[in-house]
Amino acid sequence: MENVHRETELERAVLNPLRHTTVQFWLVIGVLSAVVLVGAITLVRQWVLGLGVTGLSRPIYWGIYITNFVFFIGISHAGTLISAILRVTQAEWRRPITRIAEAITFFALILGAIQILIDLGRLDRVLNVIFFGRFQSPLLWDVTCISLYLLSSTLYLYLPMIPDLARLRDRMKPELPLSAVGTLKRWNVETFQHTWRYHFYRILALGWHGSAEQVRRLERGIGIMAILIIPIAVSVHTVVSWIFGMNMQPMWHSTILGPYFVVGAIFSGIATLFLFMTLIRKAWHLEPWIGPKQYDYLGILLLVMSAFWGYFTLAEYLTTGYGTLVHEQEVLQAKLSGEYAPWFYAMVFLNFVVPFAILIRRRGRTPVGTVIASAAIAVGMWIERFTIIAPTLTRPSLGYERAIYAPTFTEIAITAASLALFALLFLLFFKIFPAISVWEVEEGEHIAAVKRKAAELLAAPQM
Amino acid sequence: MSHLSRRNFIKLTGVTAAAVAAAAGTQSLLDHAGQPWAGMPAAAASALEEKRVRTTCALCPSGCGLEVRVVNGRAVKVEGSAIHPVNQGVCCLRGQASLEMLYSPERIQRPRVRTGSKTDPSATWREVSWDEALALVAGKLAELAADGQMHTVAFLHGDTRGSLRSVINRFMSAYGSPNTIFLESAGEHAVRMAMFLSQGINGYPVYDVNNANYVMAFGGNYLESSRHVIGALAALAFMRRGRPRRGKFVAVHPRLSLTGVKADEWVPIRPGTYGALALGMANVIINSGLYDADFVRDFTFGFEDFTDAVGASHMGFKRLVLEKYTLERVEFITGVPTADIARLAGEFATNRPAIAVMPVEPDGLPLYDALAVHALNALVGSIDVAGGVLVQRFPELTPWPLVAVPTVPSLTQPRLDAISDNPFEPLAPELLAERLAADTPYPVNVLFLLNTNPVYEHPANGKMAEALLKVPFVVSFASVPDETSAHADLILPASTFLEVWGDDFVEGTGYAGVSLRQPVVEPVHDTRNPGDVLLALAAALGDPVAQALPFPDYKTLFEHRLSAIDTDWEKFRENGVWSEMVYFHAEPGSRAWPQVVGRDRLQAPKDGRFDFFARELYAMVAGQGDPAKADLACLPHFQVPAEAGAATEYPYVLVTQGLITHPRPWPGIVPTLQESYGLQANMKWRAWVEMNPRAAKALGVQSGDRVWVESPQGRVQAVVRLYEGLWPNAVYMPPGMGHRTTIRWGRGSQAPAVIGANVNQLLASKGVTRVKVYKV
Amino acid sequence: MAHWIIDTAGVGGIIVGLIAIPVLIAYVRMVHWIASAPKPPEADGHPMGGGSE
Amino acid sequence: MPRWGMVIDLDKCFACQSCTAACRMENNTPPAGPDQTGRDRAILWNEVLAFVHGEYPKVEVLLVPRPCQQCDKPPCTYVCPVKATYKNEDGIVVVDYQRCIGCRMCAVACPYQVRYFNWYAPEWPAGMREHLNPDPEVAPRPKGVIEKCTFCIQRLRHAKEKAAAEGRPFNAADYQPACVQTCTGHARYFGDLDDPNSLVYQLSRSPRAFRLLEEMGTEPKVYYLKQG
Repeated sequence: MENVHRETELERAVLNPLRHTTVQFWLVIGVLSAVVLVGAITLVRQWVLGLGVTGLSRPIYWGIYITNFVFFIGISHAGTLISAILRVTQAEWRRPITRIAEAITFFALILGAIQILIDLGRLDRVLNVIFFGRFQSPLLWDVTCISLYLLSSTLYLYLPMIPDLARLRDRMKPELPLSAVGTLKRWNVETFQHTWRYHFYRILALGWHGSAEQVRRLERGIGIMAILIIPIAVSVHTVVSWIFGMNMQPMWHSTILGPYFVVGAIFSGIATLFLFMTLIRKAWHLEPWIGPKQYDYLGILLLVMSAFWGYFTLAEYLTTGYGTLVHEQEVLQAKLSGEYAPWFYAMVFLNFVVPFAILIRRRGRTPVGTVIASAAIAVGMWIERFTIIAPTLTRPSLGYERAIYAPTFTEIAITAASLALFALLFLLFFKIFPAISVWEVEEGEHIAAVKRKAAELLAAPQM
Repeated sequence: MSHLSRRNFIKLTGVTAAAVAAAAGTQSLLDHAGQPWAGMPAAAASALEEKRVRTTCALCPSGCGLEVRVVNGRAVKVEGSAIHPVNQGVCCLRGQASLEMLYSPERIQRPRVRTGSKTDPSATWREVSWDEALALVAGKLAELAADGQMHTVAFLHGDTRGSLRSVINRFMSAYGSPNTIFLESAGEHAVRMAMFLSQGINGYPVYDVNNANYVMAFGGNYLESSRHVIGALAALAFMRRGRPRRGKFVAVHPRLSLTGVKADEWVPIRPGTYGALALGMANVIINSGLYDADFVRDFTFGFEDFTDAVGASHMGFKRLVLEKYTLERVEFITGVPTADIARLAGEFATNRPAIAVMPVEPDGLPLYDALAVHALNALVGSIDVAGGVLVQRFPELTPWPLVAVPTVPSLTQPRLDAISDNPFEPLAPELLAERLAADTPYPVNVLFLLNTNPVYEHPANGKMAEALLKVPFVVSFASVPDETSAHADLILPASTFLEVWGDDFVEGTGYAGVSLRQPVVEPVHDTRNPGDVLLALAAALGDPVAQALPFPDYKTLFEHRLSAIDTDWEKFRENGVWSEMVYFHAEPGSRAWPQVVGRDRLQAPKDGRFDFFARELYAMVAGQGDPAKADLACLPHFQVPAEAGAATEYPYVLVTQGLITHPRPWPGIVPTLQESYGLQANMKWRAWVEMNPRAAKALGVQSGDRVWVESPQGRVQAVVRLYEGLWPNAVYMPPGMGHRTTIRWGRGSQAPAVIGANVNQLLASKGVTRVKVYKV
Repeated sequence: MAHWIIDTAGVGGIIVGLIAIPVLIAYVRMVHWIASAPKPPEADGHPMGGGSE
Repeated sequence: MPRWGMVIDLDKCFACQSCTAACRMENNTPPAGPDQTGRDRAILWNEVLAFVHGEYPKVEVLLVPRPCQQCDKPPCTYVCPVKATYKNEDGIVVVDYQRCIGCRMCAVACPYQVRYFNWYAPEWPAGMREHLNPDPEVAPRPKGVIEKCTFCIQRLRHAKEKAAAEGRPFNAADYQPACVQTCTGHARYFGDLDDPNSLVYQLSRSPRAFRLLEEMGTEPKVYYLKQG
């Protein structure tokens, strides 16, 4: 029995990126930061001058900031669905990708919240929402649900990370016992004398010692959170939809909006997960763990959500189109044949046609295939949010004002910056924290091993 | 562990908190920097001393009474004076926005003399004191007077209020110049002449809509820019809802203007053919014997054929109408279906009292159109009856001081405008420009310009500007820099009506009255009332001019003039108005009758008869050429109006019509009016050209396209708006746009810029203007 | 009463607080509960409790 | 407590837009200028709208002056997250310009599009501030907040003060907004919708009476009377 813990393949693969940093990585970081900087400058300008620098006007009071808000909140559902639902349903193949999913949730939520702040005319008064908040306003429901969701998903991201943090803490312990050094040398394990990192991980690891009892409590806690977070996530995207649904505006004031948004959210969430897990997989060389199984199963899920989405869309538009309500028709026509038609058909193509074409066959559910489909869906879902907001606002019930909405550079720059910031935070996060939940995967392997043994034992007598 | 949870918490809220902090910082900074209400009176909302001052508006001929809210010496709100007979408490948007004129940054703040060359568009000026300026003018005038050149001084003026016009006339004639020229709008001139030639009243008609059962407005501007528009609006409202029987209001115009929209019926008609329609209706009315036979027999002239003193027989109105204006022919001319013509005629004649409102748009032959329309009023006996056409009465004022004006030869010199050749023709600004430029009949040395902007209103292919360049010394009373004052040598900036003393006659009510104009605030800039300026000049020039106008200032002048009215000055000043409050209709044939029919006739007998056959006109044309032609010339008739431009090259007829959002006397920019400018077209701050969608389709242009609109006179750019309410072969452009401003109006707009396009650059001075439209 | 609550400014903020703070506390306590699990002598900090140094 | 309401008789309204201008001068809404007006950002609390229907020569143009409809069930106040917009004790929907956070949800919720946002800080060309109404209620709004027609609440205050100063009870007839006072066709009526003797009460029950988007159940307190 070795008296030093050998670093497994998995550990090395996962921990390497935390140790080495390639030039390309810094390059990417540099580019992203530049984009963020430009956005920040335009944002400051917007605060100084006022929202007049946007393309908004009367009656189109909401534009792509709100679109981004809905979009980000939407993709934040990746984590919930994958790790929570799959955890609850004990899907073994989930283990390597839960962490990435949870990270997406966390950062997407933060970006979503920021979009609202950007869109406010008086950011300096945002705390009025706390001092004078009226619970009758859907906006306040959002504040409640989103902050709750943020709290929960943070914890839900943090809990499963504790054992890995402990492991890192141990790896980065500045001085190992002399006896160990030799053995380590022998096993040519690089020793990292990272004092600050050590302390960083030590604090976060909460003095994790991994006793059976502690592991039990951890699993318990995770279990609770996994179940708790699902209703919260659903509530979040429902109230997001209600920001619109609670207004008596054509094609907003509809009961389907809540579920429609939730489905769309999960849909775009999985797509985003695909994009980022493939990114990390490639950059961190995690192919052995994030493999065909994940792509296949998750691909099927994506396909299912696409079908759901298509069904809801059909239900919504057919119901409206079948009626003859004047104001509703105005908006519907704007989408089907008006100036928003290109957007509308692009949306249907990207969210429905493309995924089906690619994911319907097993051969399509490869990294390449899914990434293409996911990219299409990510764009398509953004467009979906946009075509929900803009056509209605440009055609208010009174039927007099007719606004043309064209986003200005400010809006586009800030949108780009938001996306860049999202990717930036995501990448930096995984420079500090392992991208794969090592202990869960190991646990998975143990379970698999045990199962195998059991099978052998059962098989033995027959021989 | 607790610090750990804090860590967590901070992690969550960090982003938000940071953003908020940052923003809060910048915001609070900004609010203090550019605080919108910094330095506005509300800053000291507590200690406000407030008063209300009654005065009289001068932005249109209605002359409404205003009540201005003045706080800490600033005029902050204009309201209608409840006790003023014209507007009875209401106030139109021009009056409301007059404060934007009073405090306009465009205003000329003190007298200025040109230093640069006159041709140079970027004029350079030297500001001078009033004394210097007046000395300069007085010097010039005295100089010219010294060597008998008084006639080479001309005074060009537009609408003036109260006694000012008499002051100008007295000043000029006492000085010894015949050249006091009133640039009256061609349309209003035509209406005035029609009143004179038919009814023998030299004045504008007053329509008693309040008591009418049927009002037929020829022309599209009756509810927007007609002479007594405010009275008209209230009266129409009363006619509809203020009395048991709801009258009917019909609008005849090629364009569905606000007047047409708000009318009970809109009759689209080919531009320039009002007269034909009126005569067609007359035909029906006479044929069906629906006319007021007694009135026509006893109190009109020239209805039937007649033979004059020398035994020559003449055609009468009846024969002319019955022969020439059959329904079919009228439909052919006007494009109004015969059925409609017959129906309208029937309604008009059977719903008395009925009023036919004379058109004031100068398209077609304004004079004969007006005559034909007014003939309808006579046919149904609507002359000076309740619900008919009234005659405006004016109060008897203290006569001017008598002075023996020496008959100087300069007074008898031919006039510049040559209107003496045919007083019934409107003054032709184009002709005036030509004569000025060509030194005919003699070169002009000094030209005064008051309340008129001829270079803008009658550009005549730039001839007007040339003419002004020709005159060595042009004195302008402009309040804001405009196209004309740009060519002036000296500007004596006029105060706005809110800063001066003045008098005004109550008009549009029928009964006599005067209303007071008094300073609401101290003059905002170093400007003066042109009346005061003229009086000062008179004093400086000495006798006889000084004798003719022996008043220190304009206030004393009209105090003297109004002293004849039995009202106590303080009360008058408080009320801001005095009027007789009741109109006495003249019974036909009664002793009062000649006051409303024939009063002002010169050649024709004052026999109290309404002239279908204009004897006044006959006296002038008699014996010249073919008698049949002469007869026709004296009868209301229709002839195809002169058309500028061939139909082949210029397929569309240009119509324009005043908007209520257009303050005629103020060439400057009034932001609030600009922001409500084109209502149906929803066009603000810019000119547009309205086209019928069919026409646009044929041309392949769409709403929003930039196009050139070109007439033989010139071309301008505008944005196309499609409007179904327009005669398919006509295009409409709004008046009042196309002024250059040097102010940056609102964020993102640049200065200097021309706001909109000037339709006058297209309009021919006479007849119908044809245009073509093509994409930029 | 109900209407007064939904329509009175500030109440919303309170409700947000009423929800957020207990949740926060609950979560922190959960974390604490996990961290404060008894440490059996043989377990020495290796994540899965296996192995030793 | 009177229930303030307005009746606009479209048969007497000649779309002269005097109300529009009077409202601006009374309530200090800033001139937007060519550029901002072109972007539909002009702030005129009391616009006149033109709806054109039909084909030449049978063209129908409906001209509707549109103040805030002062709904009894105002959707705008329901969605405000900070109670910056609310029905005040006189039943008039007002905005607290110092509290509004500029989320514009009320503007989105309003079916009548009568809520106006300050995209920039308001500007007046040099000197034009002079004519601003000094009443504190209408002090120019800062940038980034919503503003709207308030039935000229400052005038209500003035009327009450006047009545008090003259030592007589305040009477509904003492108070009328600027647009009502200036209406050239005397087409606007204002008063207490609950007082059976008031003109507005009777007119609002006339067979010609209708309200904008009545089917939405917002219970506007602005009634219109059909033309003709």
